Amino acid sequence: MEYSQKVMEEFMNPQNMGKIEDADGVGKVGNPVCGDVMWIYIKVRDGKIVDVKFQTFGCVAAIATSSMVTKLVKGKTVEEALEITNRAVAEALDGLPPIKMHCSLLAEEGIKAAIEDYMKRRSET
Amino acid sequence: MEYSQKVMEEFMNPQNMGKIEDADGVGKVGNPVCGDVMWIYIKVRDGKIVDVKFQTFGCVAAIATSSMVTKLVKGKTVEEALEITNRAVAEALDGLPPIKMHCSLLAEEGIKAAIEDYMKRRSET
Amino acid sequence: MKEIYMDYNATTPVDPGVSEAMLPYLREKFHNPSSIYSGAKEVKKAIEEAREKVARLIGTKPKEVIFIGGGSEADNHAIKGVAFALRGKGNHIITSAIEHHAVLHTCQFLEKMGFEVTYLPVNRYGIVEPEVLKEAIREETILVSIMMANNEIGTMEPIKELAEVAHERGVLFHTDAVQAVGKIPVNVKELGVDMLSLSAHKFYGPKGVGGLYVRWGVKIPSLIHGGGQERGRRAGTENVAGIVGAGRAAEIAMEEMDEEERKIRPLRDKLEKELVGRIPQVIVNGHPEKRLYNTLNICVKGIEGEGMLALLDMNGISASSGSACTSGSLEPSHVLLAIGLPHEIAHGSLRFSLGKYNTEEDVDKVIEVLPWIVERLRAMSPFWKEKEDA
Amino acid sequence: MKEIYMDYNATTPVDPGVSEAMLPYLREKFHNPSSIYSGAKEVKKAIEEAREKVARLIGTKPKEVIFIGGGSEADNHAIKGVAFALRGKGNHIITSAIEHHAVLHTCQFLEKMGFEVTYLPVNRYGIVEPEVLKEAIREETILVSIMMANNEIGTMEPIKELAEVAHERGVLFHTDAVQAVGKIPVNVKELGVDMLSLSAHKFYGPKGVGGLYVRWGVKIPSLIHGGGQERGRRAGTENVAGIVGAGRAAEIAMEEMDEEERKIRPLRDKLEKELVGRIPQVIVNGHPEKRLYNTLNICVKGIEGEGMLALLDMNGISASSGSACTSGSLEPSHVLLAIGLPHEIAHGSLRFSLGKYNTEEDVDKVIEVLPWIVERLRAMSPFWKEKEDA
Ligand SMILES: Cc1ncc(COP(=O)(O)O)c(C=O)c1O
Ligand SMILES: Cc1ncc(COP(=O)(O)O)c(C=O)c1O
Repeated sequence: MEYSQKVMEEFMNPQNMGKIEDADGVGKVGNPVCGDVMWIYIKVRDGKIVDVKFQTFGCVAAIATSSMVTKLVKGKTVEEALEITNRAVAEALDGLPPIKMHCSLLAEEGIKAAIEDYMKRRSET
Repeated sequence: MEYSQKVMEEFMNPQNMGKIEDADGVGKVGNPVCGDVMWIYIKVRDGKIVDVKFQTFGCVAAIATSSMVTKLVKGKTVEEALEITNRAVAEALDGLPPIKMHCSLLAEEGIKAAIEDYMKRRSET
Repeated sequence: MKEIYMDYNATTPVDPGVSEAMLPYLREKFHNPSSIYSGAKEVKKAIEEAREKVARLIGTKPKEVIFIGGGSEADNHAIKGVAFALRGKGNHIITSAIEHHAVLHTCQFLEKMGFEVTYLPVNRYGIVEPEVLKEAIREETILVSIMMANNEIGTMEPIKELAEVAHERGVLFHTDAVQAVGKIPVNVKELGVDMLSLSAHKFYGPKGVGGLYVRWGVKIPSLIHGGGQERGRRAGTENVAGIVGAGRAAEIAMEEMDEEERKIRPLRDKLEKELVGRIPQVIVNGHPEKRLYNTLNICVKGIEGEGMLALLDMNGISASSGSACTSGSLEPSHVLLAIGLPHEIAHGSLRFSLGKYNTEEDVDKVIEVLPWIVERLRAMSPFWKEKEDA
Repeated sequence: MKEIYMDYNATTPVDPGVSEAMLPYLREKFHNPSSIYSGAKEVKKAIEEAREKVARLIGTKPKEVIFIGGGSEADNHAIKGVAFALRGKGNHIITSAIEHHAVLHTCQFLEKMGFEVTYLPVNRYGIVEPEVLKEAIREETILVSIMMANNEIGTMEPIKELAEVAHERGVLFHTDAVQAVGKIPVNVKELGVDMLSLSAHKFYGPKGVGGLYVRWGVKIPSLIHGGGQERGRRAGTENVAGIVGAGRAAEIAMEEMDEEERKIRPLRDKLEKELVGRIPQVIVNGHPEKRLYNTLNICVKGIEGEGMLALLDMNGISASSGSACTSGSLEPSHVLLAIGLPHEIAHGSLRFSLGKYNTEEDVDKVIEVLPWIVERLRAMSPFWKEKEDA
């Protein structure tokens, strides 16, 4: 696997790793059968993502994209976060091998799912 | 081609090479299309082969067997010469590669043809 | 950082004796062995000597050994060869679900060509049971191909029994012995197989050179047509240096095999015992005894293989994984699935395969490093927390 | 006695730069390029660099080059690949009567499989005329395979024109350029071919490594199925040292090609002129101009080739012959028969193929020795005397 140095650095020193016990939204994407599962937790205050964490079962790319996407959305508004694409995640990592692009998609989907969950909970209360 | 040393020696120093102008019998065997032609000349006195020569177009084995067969029959009676087999020629050369055994057969046939020619001429006169 | 190489089932460095033997055949003794001048005869002789050595390693006569461009080519040659030779007789081929891709993909290609293929299941240890084979043989079966030792989990198949079952029904038997030859004693006559594949780079020989044993009397067409090399059974100017290297490697394997096993088995056993002892929730794959003495394949629950490999690599340790992520497909190892592991566990596999240059320090380093790696990755895993919570 | 090697069309010694480049990939850099640890990545990179070098040598992009186990395998892969891929479209293949056996025997195998093959005749110089090809193409034609330069007589075919003729009818075009690549400039894009075979050991690279150019978009199945190496187009652990050697050889060929031609052509020309001048009844085979600059093929009337070769060998000169007797068949070279020579003359052929290590002294030695050899053998020949008598 030819990973960029950025990917390897991110994998070695992942940020925002772990769980938020009292999260406002949780996104659970991926499938253990396929070898990639990402859980994204967000904490939202005044429409802003003030905290975000991930738990990931998956390859080097899955862990690196998890870390990167949490870094990218932290501090952003929910609307801004929704605009983050998988390409943006991959670019922030100096690219991904073609067969690993699905990991960046998972990261995008993870954030979206977490925000959706947050929206849903808010509309319910 | 894995030739025995004997074959190579015989090829390098062939005996009885050439033509007998006033031969008593000539045997012409082989086919230029197949790459092997042997002409054997004999001179017979009192039922004995007193001289024998060959002309050969062919490979190393063809030349070596030509030389060897002439050495084997020289001095022999016609009857003795007729008993020389291709195996005997091959053995005298310490063997031939399997795909070259036909050369020894040619040598046997060459002598036989020369003797036949001699017999025929004699019966005609 | 000194590399700790534990991927000998993937490939091996050539033995110094092998490279030494090869070198002259690149430069001075470069002649085409088919030529008739003196230089060429020497080269031809070197090939025949190498053939004798390889033949000796597998207990047969040189004329039953073909040199060929690697283990995969040997498998393709044997299987496609029988398929084409016997297609008038039948169109059914039997193999196992845990074969190397060189066998599996060849069979899949033949399926496209109209052949039927049965992929025999294996038990939880990866063993093909002779009864299962017996049931699968039909009137139209023309070939059974079962590997001798599995490359991922090391399980060794009961080849002698399986070959007997095939022969009772008059069916030819091929074995892919690429992982066995050079590591353990192999004797084609005792095994009773009709064809056997081997590959030099798995036993300290060069890459790109394989051997195929074809029992005298078995007539199969060439896979690569052309000149009359290898008695017309594998065309192409011979990879002379490679073949000479394979011969030398075979010779060295004969000499060192016992000693290697004596040295490597305890190292592998220590590695296994310590990793299982130190890391919770680890499964050892393959048969507990009928397993190559150098191979340890484990599944570490809750995490995926590639991350472990990457972190091992950063610690100078080279190992492998049947993980999907290292191969670019989403499916984990077909071998691990075939022995009944669920996908999510199969994704967490690691293979350590040891060789003659490993030391006890190497093993100790892995024992020291891997538990920490696993802990680190499990800390990120949603499944692991889940488990602890539960 | 120092050997005078004049059989460079048969094979070449590796250039010292090539063996030097190869060595590290036998021992230290032995890793399996498919693995994911650091050591393996370096090896992978070395393969890709070699691919770039080979691609550059034939004027194309690396992704269109497959490494493969030799020139014969490349020919088999291309021809069988197209046959299987397009068998739904048609079953007719066109080649020439003077191809290498790697092409001819592959075609004969395909005939047994139900394909029809046309073997185009050549003119007296060994040239396949584009008009003759045009006439032969049918609705069902799926492939034309014509060699770029003939190995025996050196004649160079009008590949660009022939490929155009094929393409006008929408037929794929393959060329066996094993004797051309490394000796003369080859540019697949200018030639317009769809596939091209090459072999490293013909240009100072190692034996057992070939290359196949497959134009992007041409989809043919693998000949050797298995792992995903070479983007799934040639399975099997890569012959890394061999591939690296092939790359280095390609690089050296690019650098030295012009100089080599400048050096070798005059030597070949001198050899030709002097032999023809000194030996009565000698025919030069192949095209007078459209011929590889290193190749001289002659027929010496009245005698057979093997004897000449044996006597040359005793004088330290290594050459070859299309003579039946060196190949074990009774038929002389199919190439010489195809250019219209009668059997008995074709049996008397000799090929001198020169290379970069030949000197003028080498040529002088042959010029000195061969007339004497011919005289000696003619003295024994029934045909020669016959001629003199007449
Ligand atoms: C024209 C031609 N094609 C194909 C080949 C086969 O190449 P290899 O010997 O590398 O298989 C050769 C040489 O042997 C050749 O001269
Ligand atoms: C069991 C088995 N069969 C076949 C092969 C293929 O051998 P090679 O890589 O030499 O083509 C391998 C190794 O890659 C193997 O482990």
